[in-house]
Amino acid sequence: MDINKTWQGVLDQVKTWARVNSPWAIHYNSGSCNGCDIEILATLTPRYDAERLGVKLEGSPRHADVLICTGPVTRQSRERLIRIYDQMPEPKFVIAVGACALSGGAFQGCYNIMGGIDEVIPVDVFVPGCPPRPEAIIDGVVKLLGQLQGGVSAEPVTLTEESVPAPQGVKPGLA
Amino acid sequence: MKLGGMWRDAIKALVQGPSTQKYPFERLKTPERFRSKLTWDLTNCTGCGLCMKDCPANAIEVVTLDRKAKRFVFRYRVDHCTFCGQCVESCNKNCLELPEDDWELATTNRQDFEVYYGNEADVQIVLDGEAETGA
Amino acid sequence: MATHNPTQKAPERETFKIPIGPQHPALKEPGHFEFAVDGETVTDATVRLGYVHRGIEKGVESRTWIQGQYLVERVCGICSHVHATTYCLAVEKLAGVEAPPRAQAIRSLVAELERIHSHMLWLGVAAHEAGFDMLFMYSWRDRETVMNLLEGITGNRVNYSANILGGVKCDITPEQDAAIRAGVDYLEERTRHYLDVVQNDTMFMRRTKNVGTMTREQAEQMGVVGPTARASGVPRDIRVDAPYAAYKDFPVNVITETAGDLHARFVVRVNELFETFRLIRAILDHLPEGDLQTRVKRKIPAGETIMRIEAPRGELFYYVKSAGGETPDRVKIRTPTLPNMASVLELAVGHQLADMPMILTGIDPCFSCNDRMITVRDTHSNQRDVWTWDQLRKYGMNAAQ
Amino acid sequence: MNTLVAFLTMVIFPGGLFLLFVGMMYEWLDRKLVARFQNRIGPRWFQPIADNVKLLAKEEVLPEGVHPQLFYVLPVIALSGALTAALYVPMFGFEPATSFNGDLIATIYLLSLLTLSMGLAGANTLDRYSLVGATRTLTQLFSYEAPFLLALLGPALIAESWQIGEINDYARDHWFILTQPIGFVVALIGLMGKLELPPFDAPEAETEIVAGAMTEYSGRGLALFHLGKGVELVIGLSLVAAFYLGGLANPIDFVVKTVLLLGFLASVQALMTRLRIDQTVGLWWRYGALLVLTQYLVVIIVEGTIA
Repeated sequence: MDINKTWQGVLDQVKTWARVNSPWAIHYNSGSCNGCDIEILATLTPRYDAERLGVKLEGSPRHADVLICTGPVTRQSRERLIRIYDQMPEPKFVIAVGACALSGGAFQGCYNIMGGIDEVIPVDVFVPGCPPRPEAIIDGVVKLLGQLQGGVSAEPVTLTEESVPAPQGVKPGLA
Repeated sequence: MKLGGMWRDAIKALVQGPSTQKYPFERLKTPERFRSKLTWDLTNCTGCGLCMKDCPANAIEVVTLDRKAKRFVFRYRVDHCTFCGQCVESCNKNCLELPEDDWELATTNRQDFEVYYGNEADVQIVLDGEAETGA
Repeated sequence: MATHNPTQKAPERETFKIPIGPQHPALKEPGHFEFAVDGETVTDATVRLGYVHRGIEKGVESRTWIQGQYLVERVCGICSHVHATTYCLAVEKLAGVEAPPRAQAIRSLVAELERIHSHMLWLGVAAHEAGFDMLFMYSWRDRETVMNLLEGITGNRVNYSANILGGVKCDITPEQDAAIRAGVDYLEERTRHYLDVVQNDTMFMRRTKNVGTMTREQAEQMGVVGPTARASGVPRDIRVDAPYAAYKDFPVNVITETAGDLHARFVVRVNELFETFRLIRAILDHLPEGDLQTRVKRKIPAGETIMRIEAPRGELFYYVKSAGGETPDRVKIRTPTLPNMASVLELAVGHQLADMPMILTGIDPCFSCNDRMITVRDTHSNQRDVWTWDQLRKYGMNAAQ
Repeated sequence: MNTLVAFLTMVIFPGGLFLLFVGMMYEWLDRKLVARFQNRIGPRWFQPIADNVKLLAKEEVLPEGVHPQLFYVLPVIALSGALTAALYVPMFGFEPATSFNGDLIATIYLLSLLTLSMGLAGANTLDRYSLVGATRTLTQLFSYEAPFLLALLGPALIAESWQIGEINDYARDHWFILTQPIGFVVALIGLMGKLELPPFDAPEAETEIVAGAMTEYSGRGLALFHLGKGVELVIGLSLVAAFYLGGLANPIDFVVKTVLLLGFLASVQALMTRLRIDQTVGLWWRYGALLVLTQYLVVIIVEGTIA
């Protein structure tokens, strides 16, 4: 019993360590102005080099741990955002980058805007700025990792029926 | 026509070492004009509300408790702010400032984004008022 | 792998369609393309835009003239300054004021710095699409130089908000003057190196030479603008054709190439950088003295106007109408990516699937610029509407009224 | 006792855990070198370990429309194929764990198992990127396999043996890189094609088809494929080093030679633009195979005249 418990504890520690050191990210622009997107891309380039923290930008949602979202959610991209979130394997985390992703920013009140990312999917870290500097985005990632260090919430988040319009007539698979 | 036109850069990079900033471990100073989290200075404020009117993102709210006694509370939502600096330009009394070195604003909790400036007692009144209307 | 003659439509059989986007590593923004392929050869292409449609034009109508400037600045984050500049120039024209010469010069200066940042960004992204990450990393590293300058001058790295109705917010101090000169000198040297790589690297040439060739006739026909048109030999540049801001005092040389393929687009954009460096030095040498702002009233007199500007991607067009109130009556924006996008679908057919990201990036697309319109499409027959030139003219005239 | 030794060779050294670890280290070195060429700091030394542990601990999503058994078993086959191949190769400069006459052929085909599994894995899903990736993977397999095999057969021909161990011993005092330089280059390039390293990464070109055949894999499956690739990298490098760079006599020999080769691979990766799949195939069949064959002829003729 005791040994089992210790073993489980060690295993959890190893898991957490691996998770903290290897956050693979996927990036989705749900209607932003590109400002945040180019700054996210800039974090990968020599001056900021997020790879030294283990961050790797992946193309497929299946490979990713962290969904980095930018922009206010437009009506068209909402469904895609939910779909990408659903395609990611557990455990998954969401970082909302930029004023628009947090609240709609300058676009508040436009007829095609649903609001911030957290009105559609649960968000773990908010990074304000318009756009945030690449350092601030790294700061957001570091804060997410700090949260992970404390352990991951065990229960997976499932989106309810009403928040997810059932994709109709869409073939399984990506995009 | 040549193969591998960037080999000189590669060798140079190997010799000179990477040009990366070690950000979370070392922090460089931001330029003087950089715009980050807004601050408000009560002394000269007349409560005209121009900043509130011109803000493109609804980030500012000036709550007037008593115009004559200059009791204003300044509510600022960081998550709405686009850091454009229009409020600073609009303010005739130079009450507002966007300092350059407060940009590490990322947080896991949205509540952190609501910031109040003003006399402590006044802020408390506004907060209590919120609670009452909320309940 | 079967080769397929692109002009000959495949007989009745199900086509294999490769979707690109809205979430796709090749596109940093959502746009949806569908390429029908036969083996690796593309036989048909369709595009669905609108994922980034935010309703900005309508949004501006419900905001004050001042707030509107920050909203249109966020039409596109890469060329934010030109959007704000066009809007400010148009509103100033309506209000009957003119920004002081120093403000105009600083506007042009920031616009040229932005052009450097945009072109270097594009160079990197296009190289990344081709799988040449080395060039991507280095061009983005050097781009940080100009980002630093912009951050130092205006106070933000991307959405600078350097403009204000009636002038600019930021001045150029002597220290900044020196910093810009030093930065430009460094960048010029690096750009020379990139030009050499783009023109001479064998492997890179294999991916760019004779790919996506657009003849001059095609370019004129499709109304392509900006560097994409100039790569096909169409000398079209608003800075020369209808000078605005400070470009009357600082004339620009138009850079053109004749080949019209991807390689020519690379060369045109990199060569344009040299012209930009020259312009920046010229502006700094002859920076007029004077005020930075003139007062613009909160209410703009009734009237309508248009304004055109050469954005890094081509011609940017604004139509602004005022009814005399505190808010605009109508703002219509036409961005350079819109005319260019048509050329992608045209050029895609007959090329390899592997060339698609390259051809797409070749026009330097900017979906967030683009997506303020909704494409009308017949969902039943799934066919694109084809409009004749006259129909389009009539439609445009009706819409403007 | 014998079973215990066999078990240890399979699981600890040179078969299992050790090889996985070395594979991850080589992967790190490769990534680090490329990063340094690109003027970046690059990943930390434990990065591949963290990546793989994390993937193993992650949820594995079974996409709709796949054959579940195939979906789960293919990564295992891929990794075990690669691990088995290691038994015939002079790993770390020691004698091969087992060997028989003709094990060179067996090794090469065991190595192809990974690529085949990846192709199948891609074809198993309904996802269109995976399908294109699978097609490209298999197309590439057929194009590099022949030149790669031919390039490795050159030294075998001279050594008059089909046994890797014997060729390795023979190569110790014959530096084949001097007598068969074309074979050396083709073998290295073939290895890059096998591992789908840039510029031959058309089958998993990120900007075109997301992640190719791997697009739908998550968690464990992805980790196993990653590990398999790392193992293949080590085996491939040691094969080329053993055949062309004067054999592998001891661990120091092994480390120095393979790391040198890896540095070369990394620089090629950094400096080249990705080739389209038709360009890749053209390159190998038009130049690779033909050049090696020509060299072959020369070698046979020279050998014949000397003998």
